[in-house]
Amino acid sequence: MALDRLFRRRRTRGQAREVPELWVRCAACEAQVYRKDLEQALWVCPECGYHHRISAERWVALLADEGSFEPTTGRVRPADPLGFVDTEPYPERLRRYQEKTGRPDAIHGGRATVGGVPTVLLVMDYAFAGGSMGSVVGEEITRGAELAAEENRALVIVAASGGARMQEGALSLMQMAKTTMALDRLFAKRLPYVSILTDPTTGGVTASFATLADVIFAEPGALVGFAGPRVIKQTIRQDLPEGFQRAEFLQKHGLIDAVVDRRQLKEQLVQTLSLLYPGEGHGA
Amino acid sequence: MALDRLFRRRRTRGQAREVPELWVRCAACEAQVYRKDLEQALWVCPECGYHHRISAERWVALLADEGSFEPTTGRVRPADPLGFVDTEPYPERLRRYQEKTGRPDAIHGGRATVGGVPTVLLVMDYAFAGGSMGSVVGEEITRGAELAAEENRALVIVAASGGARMQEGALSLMQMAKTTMALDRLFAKRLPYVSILTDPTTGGVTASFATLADVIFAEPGALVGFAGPRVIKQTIRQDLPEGFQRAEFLQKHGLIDAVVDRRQLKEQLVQTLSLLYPGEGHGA
Amino acid sequence: MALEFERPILELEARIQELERTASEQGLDFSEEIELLKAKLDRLQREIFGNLTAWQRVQLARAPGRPTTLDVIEALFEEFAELRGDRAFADDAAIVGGVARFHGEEVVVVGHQKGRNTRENIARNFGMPHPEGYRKAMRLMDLADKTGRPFIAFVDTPGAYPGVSAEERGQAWVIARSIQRMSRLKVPAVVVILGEGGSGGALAIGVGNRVLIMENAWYSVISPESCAAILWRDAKEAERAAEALKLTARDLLRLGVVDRVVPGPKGGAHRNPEAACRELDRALVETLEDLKGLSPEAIWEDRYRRFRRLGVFEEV
Amino acid sequence: MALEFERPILELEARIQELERTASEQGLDFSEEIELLKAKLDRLQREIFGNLTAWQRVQLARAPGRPTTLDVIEALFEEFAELRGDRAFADDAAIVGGVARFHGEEVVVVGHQKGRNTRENIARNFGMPHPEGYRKAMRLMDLADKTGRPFIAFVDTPGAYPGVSAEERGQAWVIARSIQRMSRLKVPAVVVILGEGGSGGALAIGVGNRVLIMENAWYSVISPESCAAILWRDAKEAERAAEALKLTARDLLRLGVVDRVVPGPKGGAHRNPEAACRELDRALVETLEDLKGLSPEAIWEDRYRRFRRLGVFEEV
Ligand SMILES: [Zn+2]
Ligand SMILES: [Zn+2]
Repeated sequence: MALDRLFRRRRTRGQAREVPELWVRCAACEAQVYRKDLEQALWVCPECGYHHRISAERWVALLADEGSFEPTTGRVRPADPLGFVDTEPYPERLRRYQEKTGRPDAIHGGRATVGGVPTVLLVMDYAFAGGSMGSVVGEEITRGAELAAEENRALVIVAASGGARMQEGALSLMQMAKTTMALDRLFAKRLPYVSILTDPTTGGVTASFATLADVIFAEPGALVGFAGPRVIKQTIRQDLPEGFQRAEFLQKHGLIDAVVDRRQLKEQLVQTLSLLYPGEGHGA
Repeated sequence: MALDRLFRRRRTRGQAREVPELWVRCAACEAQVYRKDLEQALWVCPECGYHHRISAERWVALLADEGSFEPTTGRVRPADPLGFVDTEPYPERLRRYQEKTGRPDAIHGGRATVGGVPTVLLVMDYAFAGGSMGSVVGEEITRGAELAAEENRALVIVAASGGARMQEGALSLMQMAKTTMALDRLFAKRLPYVSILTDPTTGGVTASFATLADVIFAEPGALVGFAGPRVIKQTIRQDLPEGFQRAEFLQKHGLIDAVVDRRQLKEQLVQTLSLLYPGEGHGA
Repeated sequence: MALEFERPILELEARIQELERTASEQGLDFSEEIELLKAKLDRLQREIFGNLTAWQRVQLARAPGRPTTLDVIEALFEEFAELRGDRAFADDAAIVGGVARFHGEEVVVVGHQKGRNTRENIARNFGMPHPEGYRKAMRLMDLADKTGRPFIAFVDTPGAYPGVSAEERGQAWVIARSIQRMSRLKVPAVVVILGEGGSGGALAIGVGNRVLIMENAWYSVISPESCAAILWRDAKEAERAAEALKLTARDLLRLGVVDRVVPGPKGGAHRNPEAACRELDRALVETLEDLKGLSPEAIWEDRYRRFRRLGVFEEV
Repeated sequence: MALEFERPILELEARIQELERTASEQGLDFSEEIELLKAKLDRLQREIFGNLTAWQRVQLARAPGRPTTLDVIEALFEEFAELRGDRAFADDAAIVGGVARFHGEEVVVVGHQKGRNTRENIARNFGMPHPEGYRKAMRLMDLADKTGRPFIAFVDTPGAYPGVSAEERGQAWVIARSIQRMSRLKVPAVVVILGEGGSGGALAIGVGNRVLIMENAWYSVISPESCAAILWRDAKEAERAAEALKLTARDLLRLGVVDRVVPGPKGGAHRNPEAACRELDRALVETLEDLKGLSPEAIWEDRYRRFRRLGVFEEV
């Protein structure tokens, strides 16, 4: 597949390099693309189909019905329970990410309707510490599921994560159990949960709430797995197979329901939610 | 493994050829074995370990505590719902098998205690139409499960079957659903069910009650599968892998709990039942 | 692609068409001749399709053009979102399923899927599932229970795949578990035998509160060919085996194995899939209506009783 | 096989033994010297084991001779019937389990299993499970619920296997499902971190109503080596990472991640596994006693609440 060749050449960051003003260079094929065209194509390269990473706000704009979004995240802020210091103290790191992204931690979301279906929409922000899950992300996912259960809403989570947040140690690990258990509050009310896996989603997020959805979509080419490719390469001491852990590979291995082009994603999400959402009277 | 080489040479019938009087020839290694030794070894060849097929009565004697067995099967007799005729009419076939085995159909069993645990013990009889499951076998298995549920007994089934009984058409197929569903009456009362797979167990029996037990044992070398080896060979048009569908293969593939030598079987069954049986007060 | 026994009909149809074309091209009046031929066609059709042998029906059940699960889903359901994969090993294209809307009501649907041509058939393994296909089906049963939606299963398989890979991954085990899982559904389950109902691989998704069968579909403990190979040691005796196995819709209705036969169009569903689908639509609506309002426990008990009574024997 | 930091102790022990042997062989009286040395040994032990660094504890957790799951089962349980296989794909030797009797009461037990030597370790993949191992664990959880027996899990893994085969078969998916399945248990679940508690591969069987940890065991979101490789770009900084991660028993108790530390014998469990098992036995009995009499719903709710409150953050 052409896409596969491109992924190899892709720059690590995954975000299109923004050449001043009108033109943008595709992070995969390096084509110069007219900025407005790229935006219109939802940051999918019109030349090669590469799905550029987009901000959490853009995800909300893409999926929520216009004017329906009402944020609920942002009040929970990270602490430093371990007094963690590596090359810099954890609170310093946090401050930098907070300044860069304008939010307290790696998650953004709230109430919305999606194709008219009442939803709690949560988006992980890879720009914040690689979308890593610590106490705040865990708590927000948990509250999101609880809110959905309480208000009879569907749950939609856009995942992007390098895994658990090391700087909060075992507390980060515990978020895997906490978020998983919170989903049962939702399921007990027969409310649907759709997960959208974007590039990359690995580690503790993949091994908890992100893969427990009723329906799992993944973006084309998204890398999704438990262990990261580097760790695996170290373990098996040989090159990884072509396309390994990519969305298309996942589908072949029965792990996701569909690889969905971002330009068709809203439509497909709306159809799925409308078929799964219990509607009036059922949810209670 | 030495056993594997032997199975290939094994005669189809699987029963030791009885040389008049004192000596018996092993069906696998063809060694002349002193009859009493073979009997003492529960018809496991002392030379090569081959497990000879034994009669349903011998199975009962082997597993039930002495004097505890009280038969419940035998009152249900086969009919000919399809008016089936192949090279001979189905009722003729039945009559021959009934004369040969002294029972109405391919199953024998009843109440027993096994290591003191109240049990319903059912044994399929391969000598009766290849242990095929028609309406009678299905009904007896179903009643056995129901009886166990009613009287708070464990269920133990010794399986041996070429599959469903063709001569009763789709009614035979339906026994797979019927027997499967009957197990839930047992499970609802937390009563344990142990399945013992003997050579051969294939087709509809394997694809229903025989593999739905809490614990599955298989005899060494027993061939167990869905499709028979001949059918598979025809499909894939190549030779089957060494040891394919044998008990040891099944264990490697996670399909059974243990390959158990017949000489240790009662002991292991008793331990398993005693650990799983709810005992007084729990079962109700 | 015509079946042997439908050749006379197709030839007569061709002759009528030719005559009509000639008439219209040359401005001649062949109406009398055409009427006569049409009457003859009607007689011929009734004669052939009124006296189909079991073996002919088996051939009709396998005929290309007969509606497959996806054809039926497309024809009957307003919406369908396909869900894929067993979440463990692979996506088996021999079984399809998902959530759908049927006459305004959401349902969960699953079915064996054959290809409509050779290329598709290879991709779909001729509708013969591996264990992962049944795990996909079980996942959909879980979803039906979770969402409280009726479960509809379309059966159309020569049988579960009898291969090394399937045996290695526990084909018998997974069929048993699928039967068990389906029998435990707390929502109404309706099964439709669309074409071929081959043995355990069919029954794995066949444990319905009601089991419908399309005209000329078959459902059996073993395929006629395999049965013949075993009993007569000759697969060519399949015709005899088909007769003996009592695998036709009417036979199965009499035996209580199915609850309703969905009538098919004149000439077979493969010649007029639309008409076949219309009849199925009606039957499905009525069957689901029948099961409405039953409590989860009543649904479960109903299914248990349906299968509990199957079997014919004498009691001493 | 001695660990670096326990060398001085072992040397001193050897000297005492030698002296005792000489005394007995030659009929001399060294009792005074021996007493002195023993006092010194005691001081040394207290000094070293009273001030273990996190990294030293990690080494102790991995030390050969430390009781594995099967060692513990053998030591603590009157009977044990091992059950094998995931009923779908393989039997994973990196996870063992079955039904057992503990102080007269039947329980279901599962645990990661490391080898006790290189050959065993290869067979058991160094205690790093594949998806089939977690499916085996889930099967045992089903059995615990079905039989109403308490569920006991022993955690001792560097982590789930990070290999191509495991990823292909959905390692992340199965860990998520195992966490979910365990969280849904309607019977008391007690977890014991025996040695290494490596990340999601540990947590997959770690969702207990109560989580105990053996002295000098560790439990962390990532191994010190991997953490060091990422944060300091040098696996040799593992010592610093071990400190920073707060992965020791006392740290975890303070964070609420574990509920009880099972004290270990002087010199570490690998030097005296019997003593370690005795302490564990007592702790397990008390913990199970604690959970007795709770209804299935209360058990479930108790576990939910235990995990719901984990996490440290500020609220604006
Ligand atoms: Zn591009
Ligand atoms: Zn022999």
